Order: sequence, then structure tokens, then C-alpha cells
Amino acid sequence: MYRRAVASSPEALEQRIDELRAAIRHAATAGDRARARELRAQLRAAESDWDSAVAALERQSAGAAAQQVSAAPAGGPLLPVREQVHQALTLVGVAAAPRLIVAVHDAFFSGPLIAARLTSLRRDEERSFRSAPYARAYYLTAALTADLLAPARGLLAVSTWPLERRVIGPLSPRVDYLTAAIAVASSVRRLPVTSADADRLLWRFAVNIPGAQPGGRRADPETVARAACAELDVHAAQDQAHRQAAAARARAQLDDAGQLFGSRLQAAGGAMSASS
Amino acid sequence: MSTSTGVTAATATATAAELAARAADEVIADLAARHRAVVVDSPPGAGKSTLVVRAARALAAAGGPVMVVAQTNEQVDDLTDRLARGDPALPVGRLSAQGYVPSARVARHLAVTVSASVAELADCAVVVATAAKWATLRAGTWSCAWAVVDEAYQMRSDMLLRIAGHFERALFVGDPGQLDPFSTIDIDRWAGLTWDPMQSAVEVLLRHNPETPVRRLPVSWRLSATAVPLVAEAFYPFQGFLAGTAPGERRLEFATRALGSRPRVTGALDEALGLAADSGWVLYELPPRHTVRTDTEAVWACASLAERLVQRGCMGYSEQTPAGAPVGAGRIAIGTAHRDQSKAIRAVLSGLGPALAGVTVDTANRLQGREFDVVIVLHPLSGRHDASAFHLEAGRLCVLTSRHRHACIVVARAGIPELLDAYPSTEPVHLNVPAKFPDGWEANQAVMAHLSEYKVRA
Amino acid sequence: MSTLTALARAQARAGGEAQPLALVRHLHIAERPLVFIPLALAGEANAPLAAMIGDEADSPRLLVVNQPRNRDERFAFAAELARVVVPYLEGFATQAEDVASGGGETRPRFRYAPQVFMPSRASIGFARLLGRSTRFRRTDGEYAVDAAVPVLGRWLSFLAERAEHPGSCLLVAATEVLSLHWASGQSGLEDLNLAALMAWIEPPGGLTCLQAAAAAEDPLQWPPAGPATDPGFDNEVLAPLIDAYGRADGAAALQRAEAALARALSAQLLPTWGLMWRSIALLRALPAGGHVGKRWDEDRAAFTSYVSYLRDGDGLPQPRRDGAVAAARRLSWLERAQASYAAQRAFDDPLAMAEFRMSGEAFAGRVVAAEPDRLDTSGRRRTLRPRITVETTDPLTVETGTELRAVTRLTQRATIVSVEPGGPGEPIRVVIELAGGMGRSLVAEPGTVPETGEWLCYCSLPLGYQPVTDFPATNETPWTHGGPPVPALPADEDAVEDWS
Amino acid sequence: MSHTEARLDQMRGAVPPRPHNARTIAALTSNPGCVRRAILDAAGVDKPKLAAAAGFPAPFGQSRFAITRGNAFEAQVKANGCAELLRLLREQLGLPVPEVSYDDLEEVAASRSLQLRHSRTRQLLTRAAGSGTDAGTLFDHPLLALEVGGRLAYLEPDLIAFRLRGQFHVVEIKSFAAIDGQADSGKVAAAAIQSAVYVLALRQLLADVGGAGLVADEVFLICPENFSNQPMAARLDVRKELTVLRRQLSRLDFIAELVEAFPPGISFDLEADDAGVPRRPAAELADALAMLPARYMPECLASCEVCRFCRNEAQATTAALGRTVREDLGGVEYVDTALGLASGDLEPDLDTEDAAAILQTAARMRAESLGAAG
Repeated sequence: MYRRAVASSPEALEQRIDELRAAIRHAATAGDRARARELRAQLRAAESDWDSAVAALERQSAGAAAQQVSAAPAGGPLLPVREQVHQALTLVGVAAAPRLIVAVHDAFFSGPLIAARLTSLRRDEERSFRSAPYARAYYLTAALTADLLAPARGLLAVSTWPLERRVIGPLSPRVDYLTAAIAVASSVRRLPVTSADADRLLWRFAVNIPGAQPGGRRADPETVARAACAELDVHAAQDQAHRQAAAARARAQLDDAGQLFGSRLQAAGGAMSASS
Repeated sequence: MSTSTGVTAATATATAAELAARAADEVIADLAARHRAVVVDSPPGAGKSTLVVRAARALAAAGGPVMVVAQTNEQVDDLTDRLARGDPALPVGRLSAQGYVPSARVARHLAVTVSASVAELADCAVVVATAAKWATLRAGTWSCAWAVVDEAYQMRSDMLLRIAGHFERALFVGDPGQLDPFSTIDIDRWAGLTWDPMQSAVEVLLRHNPETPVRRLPVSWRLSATAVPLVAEAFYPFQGFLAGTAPGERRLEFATRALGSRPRVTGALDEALGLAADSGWVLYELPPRHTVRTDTEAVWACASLAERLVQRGCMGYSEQTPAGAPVGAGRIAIGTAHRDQSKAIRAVLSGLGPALAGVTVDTANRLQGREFDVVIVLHPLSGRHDASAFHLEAGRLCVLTSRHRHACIVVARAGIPELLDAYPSTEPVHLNVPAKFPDGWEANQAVMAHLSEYKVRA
Repeated sequence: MSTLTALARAQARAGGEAQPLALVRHLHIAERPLVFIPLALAGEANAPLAAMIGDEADSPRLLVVNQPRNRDERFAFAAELARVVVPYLEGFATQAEDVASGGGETRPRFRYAPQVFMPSRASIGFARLLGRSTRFRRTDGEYAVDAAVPVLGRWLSFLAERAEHPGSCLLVAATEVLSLHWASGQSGLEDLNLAALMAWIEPPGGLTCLQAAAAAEDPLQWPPAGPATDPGFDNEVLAPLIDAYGRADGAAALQRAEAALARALSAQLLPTWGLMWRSIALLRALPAGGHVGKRWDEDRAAFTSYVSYLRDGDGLPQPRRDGAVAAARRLSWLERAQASYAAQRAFDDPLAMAEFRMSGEAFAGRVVAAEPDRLDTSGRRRTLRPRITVETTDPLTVETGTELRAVTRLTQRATIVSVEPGGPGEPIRVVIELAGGMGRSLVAEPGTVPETGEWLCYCSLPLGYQPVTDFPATNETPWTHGGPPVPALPADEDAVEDWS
Repeated sequence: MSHTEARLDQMRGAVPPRPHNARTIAALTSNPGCVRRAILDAAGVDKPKLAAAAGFPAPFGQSRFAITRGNAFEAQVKANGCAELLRLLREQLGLPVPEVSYDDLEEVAASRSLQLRHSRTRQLLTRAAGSGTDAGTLFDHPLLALEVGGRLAYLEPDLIAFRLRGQFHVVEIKSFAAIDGQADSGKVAAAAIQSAVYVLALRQLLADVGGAGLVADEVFLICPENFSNQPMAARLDVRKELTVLRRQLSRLDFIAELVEAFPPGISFDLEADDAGVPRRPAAELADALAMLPARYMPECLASCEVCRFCRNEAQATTAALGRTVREDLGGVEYVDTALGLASGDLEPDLDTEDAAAILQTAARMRAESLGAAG
């Protein structure tokens, strides 16, 4: 049985770590989940011990280097996450998934935005709204599915947008994609200096829109925008109709919180009623 | 297109002939229509060679020379003979390898010139040779407007590549149901390429010339009304074809009566022959057992069935021989999957005396394109623990069960349906390789399902 | 497979140790082979993770990609690999000798050639794809890579192609050549595990083959020989280490993370490294078969011509796929190589010959009668055509008229005159007519005609030279095969194709 | 609940059943002759757990890297209303531009309840089958159901059914690469048989509205092209796979007879203690397993979780050496028998006469040749 031995040498710990890993693999293959869990805990302990042991050694050897290492990484987020997300969403102007939001942020704004931080965001915003409605200038909300007015999987929107924009019908994903493409194109055009990230983002849009892709490796904003508009014309009207109808239903059926974050309660009922 | 039934065949005898004639005419018309290539699929015994000869003559008449390509010297001699018989005045060249000795049926024709050098055949309207021989001609030493390729489904893509320079247009005739060409090399390197050299000449042609018209000969003159349903359903599931003869138009009779059930074995043999005469199909089932390929019991069963057939002075009555003709040893074949099986059966036959010397015993590969009155088949899956791709190959079973004019007797150990159901289907799938139909496993299922109605227990 | 090899497996199973399938070695073993064991990252398209490589058993070189999903690190790996592989290969392209190439011409051929040993066919597949992903790269402009990378790509592609060629041994898969010489007591599928196969042939000290084979399946004792890694290792060891490498900031931490990765990966590779050199030693210990040298000459010729292709001319990379003509031509090469490889093995090795005696294409027996001075007077001039009668109990299928050669008398043509089947249990009597290899006169030189009582093995497999089949030129590809293709020049997208 | 189901539940014991999924259904075709596997699957026994508990853990796991890559690729292809997929379908299959409608069926009203998702799937797809216009094009993660051996199995395809020229097509997204038009033929085969399962299920779902004919037997495989992340589409004709599947599914009623053949006591109960360790001793589970006849072949090592147990059991058989080996040994079942016949120590019976003759010839030749060595 492993006892925490901060004192023991990195070498000893290394060997210990190898042993533990082997043991874990044995347990895993033998399907012994309990044992594996326990061993993993020990492994984590051993690893952190090893880290501190080695760090200690380094402090002894080269203090300067150690300070370097421990110095906090420069340039943390200038804005809170919700601000960064708001910026990005406002730029594309449509409900978007975290992947796209991060890509847009990296292309046009400074400071790192970590995708993982977005996962809990919607829940936090909802909690804060329910505790103190409209206390904030805006909330990051769900997009609603047109059929059941339930929160659409993995999409973020802004509370200040009209419901029509936050409701997602069958055609909306494509429509919003094209709209976003146009927005990104015009932002790229307005950039004072070309940015590799922005170009790559625009390129990724271009390849998936008929007629938007030039021969070369760099996409041209004008062309992308024009092509996107062209396809948009095909879907826009029908999509609008859907969204308006759905938005109307939402206003009729849902309270404020529901309109912002979607209805979960009547979900089942909704599905059934929709089926009848 | 529905697979034919005895009924349609019965009512269709008159119309079958018309259908066949029309199909052939359409092919000849195609030849005049400036297509680069024409493909004709021919089910077993549907008059393939007749068509080849007719087409060759038509093209020669339109201004030859015409090159005719066959796969084996046997086939070449056969076509040469047919051409010469069809029009004794037609100058036919038989291009051969050095040191080839003309077979009697070639040598007897005055208008046929045999030579190893194509230069000496310059005046011939039609020149016949094996694909292998054609392939040896240097570029430019021979060229013609039209080639007629026989057994095109047995010719490999790379062989076509080697001879295609000799002609501008070509008629490809063959039976898609028979064995595919094969290679001793087993690598995926070319899988998915439209010019994969391992595929058949027809496949490669069609993949590069999709506009090519593909005709079908709709009527089998070999297979009887009883034989067609099984063969068509199992091996030509999408096209199907008709029998040229009506039920009852063909029958077998025996000079001597069957022995009663004593002795038991002979009893079973006679029961099998009787059923063969009545229905055209027999599954002669041996007790279940896992055996080596050369399963002595099965080998003896095949030999004894042939022996008994000859002993009892079997007579065959058909549209060609209304007065009846003896089904002698020469009209009987025994088909196997492996060479050692054929060898074992030959050994037993030779022990049974000279009367059986004439019986043809060979593997499916070598029986391709041949015809007999009665064919005895040692089922490729008989006595096996489990199947392999080789033993399941649809073409193999198709060849074995479609050589006969009167009857086919399949000898097999019990248990094949179970084997098929337990068969692990784990063949690899390659991108951009068209799936082959019929699938061997499926075809085998169909055949066994059909044969189970004609079972005789040994 | 055949009854003989099946029987050998059964014997191995029952006897608890591998059984020989060959009495001689059927491949050349170079003096200084290069052992190359690559590992790939699961889930990715042939993404290199690590490799152990070297031409000395006691100094393996470990290459690691710390962040396998990073394109630049992959190309860095390729460059590093190139700096090991390319010098090794080109080191043999120095001393040349002149060999006759027919028609009085001579062609230079390098005295020595490289030989690369990899664990399995799967590893060779990895090398092939690594070659594919690097040979088209550009060394200038956008997405430029190290100059060595495209050269490596060409070489790996060349070797992988050569490895499809029956009997070639420039690039060899250990499991394949081992199971060509030994039958284990397990299934062919289990033989794909190098450790398990070696366990049957040469179990590590103290263990029975069965115990060793069982142990060989424990990825903790015997990590897979690659390119696939053990999922357990991926999840419990590799993933945390790669994450740690990703998180590490500061030179020291980075170094630590790298060291940890290297340690873990070399632990995965070292056991296989040892197995590879042991299997080479095992094979080396066998006496070489008679035709091994001849096949190695062909390998050297192939190596020589590729070197000169790279040196003079633009040395374009191999195309992505074979064209119609190239494919057909290659197939016919392979088929001919296959046939002669099989025949050569049979004539070199009684155990290989036994396969053909089983199938009846060869037979062995004693000479029971001989007319050494028989003359053929049918022709214009009399010729010496001795006849001998051989009795055999082999199940032969060869028929009258078949051409044969005796293993011990390769220069002498023999033709079957008649085959008299003996009764049940009786031997078969084969009458054979001989021609050639008996001197000029009408009297056979002593010893040139087999004498009564001599034991002979005759085989119907053609051993001699097979004529080369000719194909149309590529630019004359016929319409049946899509017509002349557009010449395959490496395009931009090949060069910049992302590797992620 | 039918008598058979009752028996099967009894065999499985206190733990909830492991329902069939596309993989296990596809596996029906990989060794259909194996009663052991058939029954364990029918009873919904957790095979990996059982094998481990019986002392023979399955030799394979899944690498975290492979899983991550798989999910990432699928997410990428489906991102932004399947933008990349739409491009492929448009460029390579001529999907008309207006056809972009996208329905997410992975969640219904923020709920993942299977019944809810299935009824929603049925609702949308039947509507689509009914009307031509405005009926939807892409359906993400529809939840289908298929009856397997009398039990309903939900199939959660990582795929999308879409409509092209009035027909539904199944799209299978896989993360193995197709390099210069070639992909691992084993993996493609697996993808084909799995897609075939979905085709069957989709046909069953639409059959009620007479729409079975609306499902194409050509499916589309989406995988990364060459060494990049760029997706490409390939057509797969799954008619063969469908025939095999239909046949094997139709054979499953034989389970009922099989079950009857076993004593009532037989149980594979994996109920675990608090530590997650099954309560029943390994030996007991092993004995229970041994009562089910298996059809072991080395190929099982790549596909079945119980393989190590079966291999150990089959040690003495020729089948353990490979199917061709057994065939080459004349179908003799046991290694010792084969060797006995070969050496002549064993008197052949009616079944083994032929085999004996061949084996003896082979033995003679090996001996002769090895002797020739010296």
C-alpha cells in the first residue's frame, strides 16, 4: 500500500508511478473498476509529489529558472468570459455554437477564450436572470427550437435579440450559417491589417458555400458575401415564416424566463401535442 | 425482368425462338450502328458461339478482316470449325502457336489456313486465335476494324489491354454467371481503380465506356424447362431467362428397369436416376460427415451414378433427337471443385471398366463452355466444416449446374444448409468496387433450397 | 496452407514447440540490416507517434513525436527519421560491379544493398503510408519541409512497393519470414503477434512455449510491436503524459514532460527491439537456400536502378496510384516472381518440395530400371535419349508428356513417357526420357544418367526463365482502359495537402 | 413476456439487460453458428463483464485517442447545420440547393428520453415520407428501433438519414481515412454492415406508412480524405449485407428452442457488491458459460468479448489452429486424433479413414524431408 512520501526521491517516485500505471492497466483490463479508481487516486498523488519533488530540486539548482517557471503567464483575459462571448455573438449576429464563437473571438478579438469556460455559461446566466430578472444589460441565452420552443442543443444567443432571431427552425441553421458568413466577410474587409486567423475562418466558410470559393488558398470577402447572399435568397423567406410563427407561439405560451431560456416543463406535452 | 417459370417457358416455345432471333438481330444491328463496343450477356447454352460466328461473318461481309478472340485453343478450334462449316467459301485463318498440330475438325476444312505468323493470314476474312496468341503480336503487325471476343467474362482486364491495340471496335460475348478470371497474386493495391487488372475484360470496358449497349440473349437452348428456374433464380437474379423447350419436350428413358430396393445402394442409385429422368434435378444426399476433399464415399457415389446410367442404357429424347439418342459415356460429365477430386473419380471410373472411359471428369474451370446430357456434380461444400470464398463462388456452382441438357445430379453430404447459415460473412469491402452479384452465399442458399425438393438419400 | 503445414502446426501444438517448415533459409540476411519499429497514434490517419530504429542491436535510436496531432512536429519527426534512414540506404550505393545485361551489354550493379526489418505487414503498411504522406512535399515556398523529407518519402515508397514483390527482401516483415520457416502451435492470426510467434520458436529462458505465448499476450509484459499501441497504454500512460506535455510551461517543465514521454515510449518499444534482433539471429543461423543469392541479385539490381533514377533525371515521386498500363505490367511481374519464387523454394528445400509432392506436381522415388544408352532413331539423325523407370508411392497427378526436372540434375530435361498405376498399395511406375546434360557424344558420360537404386525427386514446376510479356506504352493506353492518361506530375495540392 | 424471455431474464439475473445495438446486431453475421454468443446477446448479458468475471477478460479496449478523434470528426462534419456534409452532398450527389432543412433528434425538448426521441423520429420521418415538400432533408441522430429476437432494440445511429431524389439515404460518419480512394477494407465492411442495420430499421419504421420502398439500399460513407480532416463521401451498396442480416435475424427465433435445451438453473448473474465486484465466484460463472456450446475460431479473437474463454476451452481442437488448418487436417476435430491417425497409432474409423490416409502420406513426407536434412 502506497503511503505519501514527499521526502522520497524523484527516481523512487518515477518507479512508483510506473508500477501504479501498470497496476491500473491490469485492473482496467480485468474490468475491476473500483480498484482502478482507487489506484488512479494514488497515481495522481504520486505524480503531484513527483512534480513538487522535481520542482524542489530545480529551486535548489537554479533559482532564477524556477522563478521564471512560476511566474504567471502574461496577458490573461482582459474581459470576463460573458463579455467576450457577447462580443463574438454580436459580430456574427446569429445564435452560434461554442466552436464558432471561439473561432470568431480568436479571429477578431484579443485575449484567450477557452471553449471549456462556455459550457456552464448558459446555466449561470439563467440562474442570475431568475434570481434578479433584467438586472443585467443583456443575458447570454438559449436559442429555442421552433417546434417545441425548447432550448436548442449547444447554441448561444443574446437576450436583446428579437425572438425571431433566437428561434431555430429546420432551415435556420443554414440561414444563420450564411448570415454569419456575410458578417464575418464584412468584418474581415474592415480589418486594418490582415490576420491569419480571420483569413482561415473566412476560408472555412467559403469552402462550404457554393460559388464562394476562389481558386487560390485565400478567400475574398466580397465573393463570399455575394455567394452567401445568393444562397440566402433561396431559403430566407420560408425560414422567416417559420420563425415568425414560432416566435408568436413563444410569446403566447411562455413567460419571460421561458422566452429567454426555453421551456423544459411542457417539453414532453409539447412533443405529444405536436405529434397529434 | 422476371425469372422464367415452367409455365411461361411452355407457352413461350414459339415466342422463345422469336425472342432469341430478335435479340440476335438487335446485336447485328448494333454492330452497324457505329458503337465503339457492344456487350452481349449470354446465359448458359443461349447460342453464344452461334452468335459469335454470325457476327464475325456479318462483319467480314461488311469489309474485313475481323479478328476473333477466344480464351483456349479448344474454343479457338471449335469456332474455326463452326465458321468454316457455316460458309465453306469464307477464308478463315487459324493463328496458332509454334508447333501447334491442327485438330481434325480444323484440318478438314480447305478454306482454313493455319499459321503461326499473322502475315501468312493476310488474305483471310476472319482470323481466329487465343487472346494469349493475339497478345504476342507486335503493335502495328495487325490491325482491323472489328474484333469479336468470346468468353469475354473469363478474359482478364490486363489481357484486353494487351490486345486492344489491334482493333478499333469490338463485340464482347460472354456468360456473366461463370467463373471470374483469377490471379495467383492477392493484393489490394489496385482495388477501386477502374482499370484494376484483376477484373474481367467486360468490367473494365464498361467502367470506361458506360454508354456501351449491353444486350442479352434471352433463351437457353441447352437448359430444359425444368433446369431454367433454378439456374435463373440463383445465378441470374436480375435478368433471368427463358427455356427454349417446353416441359416434357425432353425426357430420359432407361432400357432396363430399375432394381427394387435390393441391394440398397443400387436401389438408391436407381431412385436417383428415376428422379433425374422425371424432374431433371437430384440431390443425392450422403449421410452427414466432415471429410477430406477426396471423400471416398462421395467419389464412389459420383462414379457409381455414371456407371449405373450407362448400365441401364439411358436414352435421351429431345427436340433435336425426337427418336431418342443413347446417353453414352461421352454425353456424361462429372464436375468437381478441385483437381484431386477429379483425379480420384477418374481413378475409380477406370477401375469400373472401359465402358466408362468416355465420361468427362473435370473441374468447373475446365467444364466452362461445355455441354452434356447428364452432369453429375460433387458439391463444392460437401463434407466441409465451413465454407471459403473459393467454395462459395457463385460462378463455380453455376458452371457445374448449367452444363446439362437433360439432368443434373448433385452429390453432397447432408448439412450444407446448416453450414451456410453458420457461415461468418466477413469479406472485406473496398471503396469504389461495385458489389458483385449474385453473391456466392446467397446463390448457394437458393440452390440448396431448390434442390431440397429433389432429395434422394443414399 | 496445406496438409503438411497443418500437420506441422498440430505437431507444434502437441509437442509444445515450433516445428520447422523449411530446412534452409529462403531469404538473404544482410550483414548490417536496419531494424525499424514505428508506433502510430490511435484514431489518426497514420500519425507517427514514435519509432525505434537502428542497425546495431545495442544502440537503438528513439524518435518521439511529443504532440502527435501537431503537423509541424510530425514533419520534424519525418526529417529526423530521414536523417537516419536515407544515409543508411545511400551508404550502400557506393561500390558497383558490372553485370551482363544480355546482348553483350553490361550494366552496373551495387555490390551491397540495404535491408530493412520491420515487425509485421502492418508496420510495412505504416511505412508505405508515411512514404505516401511525405514524398510529394515541397522543400520551398508555402508549407516547405526539410529537404530530407520528400527523399525519405520516395525511399519508403520504393521499399514498400518492393515488399509486395514475392521473394524480395529489401524490406522484410519479421512475423512473415518467421512463419515461412517455422510452424507455431497457434493460429496464423495469433502468429501476427511477434512476441507470441517468437515464444513458440525460442521461448525466453525458463518458460515453456505455451507459457511464453500466454505471457506474450499481456501488453504489460510484451507491448504490441506496432504500429498500433495498446489501448490500455494509450489511456493510462500516454494520454496523461501528452496532456502534461501540453500543459508544461517553462523550459525545465517541458524537458521533464519530454523525458517522461520518451521513457514511456521506449519502454513500449524496447521489448520488440530485442525480439527483432533475436529473430534476425535465428534466421541467420539457417543455411541459405540455393536460389537466395539469385533473388538478392535481383534486389540489388532493383536498388541500383532506383538510386540511378533518383540521381539522374528529375526523380519524380511515385504516382499516387498505378495507371492502367503500369498496373497490368506490375501484375505480370508479380505473377512471374510468384511462380519462380515458389519453384525456387521447392528446388532448394525438400520440405517445400514436399508440398508439391502432396499436390502431385512432384514426386520422389527410386530408379528401378535404366537404359542409359538408348538412342532415338526416329529423327534424321540419331540422338541420345536414355530412359529410366522410377517407382514412387507419392500421389502424383502429372500426366504423360509433362516436362520435369530432377532436383539433383537441374541441367537435364526429363519428359514423362508413361505412368503405370500400381495396384492398391503398390508403387506407381513412371517411365522418364532424358535429354541434355550428358555430354556431346552418343554415349552418356558416366554419372550423367541416374542409375538403378538412385533416389530422385522430379518436379514439374518450371524453374527456367519466363519470357517477359509486353504491354502498350502508357501514352498508347487503349480506349477500353480510358485512353492515354494525363501524365502524373505532382500537383500543388499534393505538396500542401494538410496532414492533421 | 414470453416464456423464452422469462428464461433469458432468469439467465441474466438481477442486472438490467444490455440491449442490442447496431454493433451487436451486425455481430450476428460474424459468427452466426455460435450458440454461446447468440444466447448471451439474446439475454442481454454484459459480455465484457462476464468474461472478466469468469477470469478471461476481453483482449481489447478502445483508445481514448480513437474515441476523441471519432467524435471530433463527426462534430466537425455536422457543425453549423451540417455545412460540410451539405457541400459533399451537393458537389458529389447533386443535392439541390434548397434542400438544407435540418432536424436535431439527439434531443427532444432538451430531453434525451429514448421513447420521446423515437416517437419524434417516427413523427418527422413519416411526415417526410408522406409529403414531398417541406418535409425535411437532414435528420441528425434519429432514434430507430428494430425487433431482434423478439426484443425491441433502439438503434442510436451516429448518422443522418437524408432525402435525395425522393429516397431516404443512410449516412455513416467514420473517422478512418480514405487515402487515394482506399480505406481499411475491414473497417469499411464493418461500416457497411452497420449501415445495413440502420437501413433495415428505417424500412421497418416507414413500413407502417407504406414507405419501406423509400429507403435506398445504397448508403453514404463519410470519412476523412487522405491525411487531412477534409471529409469525403463514398457510396456503399449494402444489398448483400441486407440479405445476410435479414436471414440471420429471421433465424433468431431458434433461440427459443436453444433456451429450452438448457437446465433451468443456468445463470450468468453479474450482480455486483459495493466494490463493483460480481458476487458469484468466477468458477460458477465459468461452469455456466461452459454449458453453452461455442463455435470458436481464431477470428473470434478480434470480435467477441468472450473469445479468451472459448479459446482456452478449445485448446485441444484443430479449429483453435485456424479453420483452414482443421480443413487441411481432414476435418478431424482434435489435434491428438489427427496426430494419432498420422502416425498410425490410432486405428481410423469410418469417419476418419480418408483423413488417416492423407495424414499418413503427409507425415511420411515430412519425416522423409526432415530425414533428408540429415
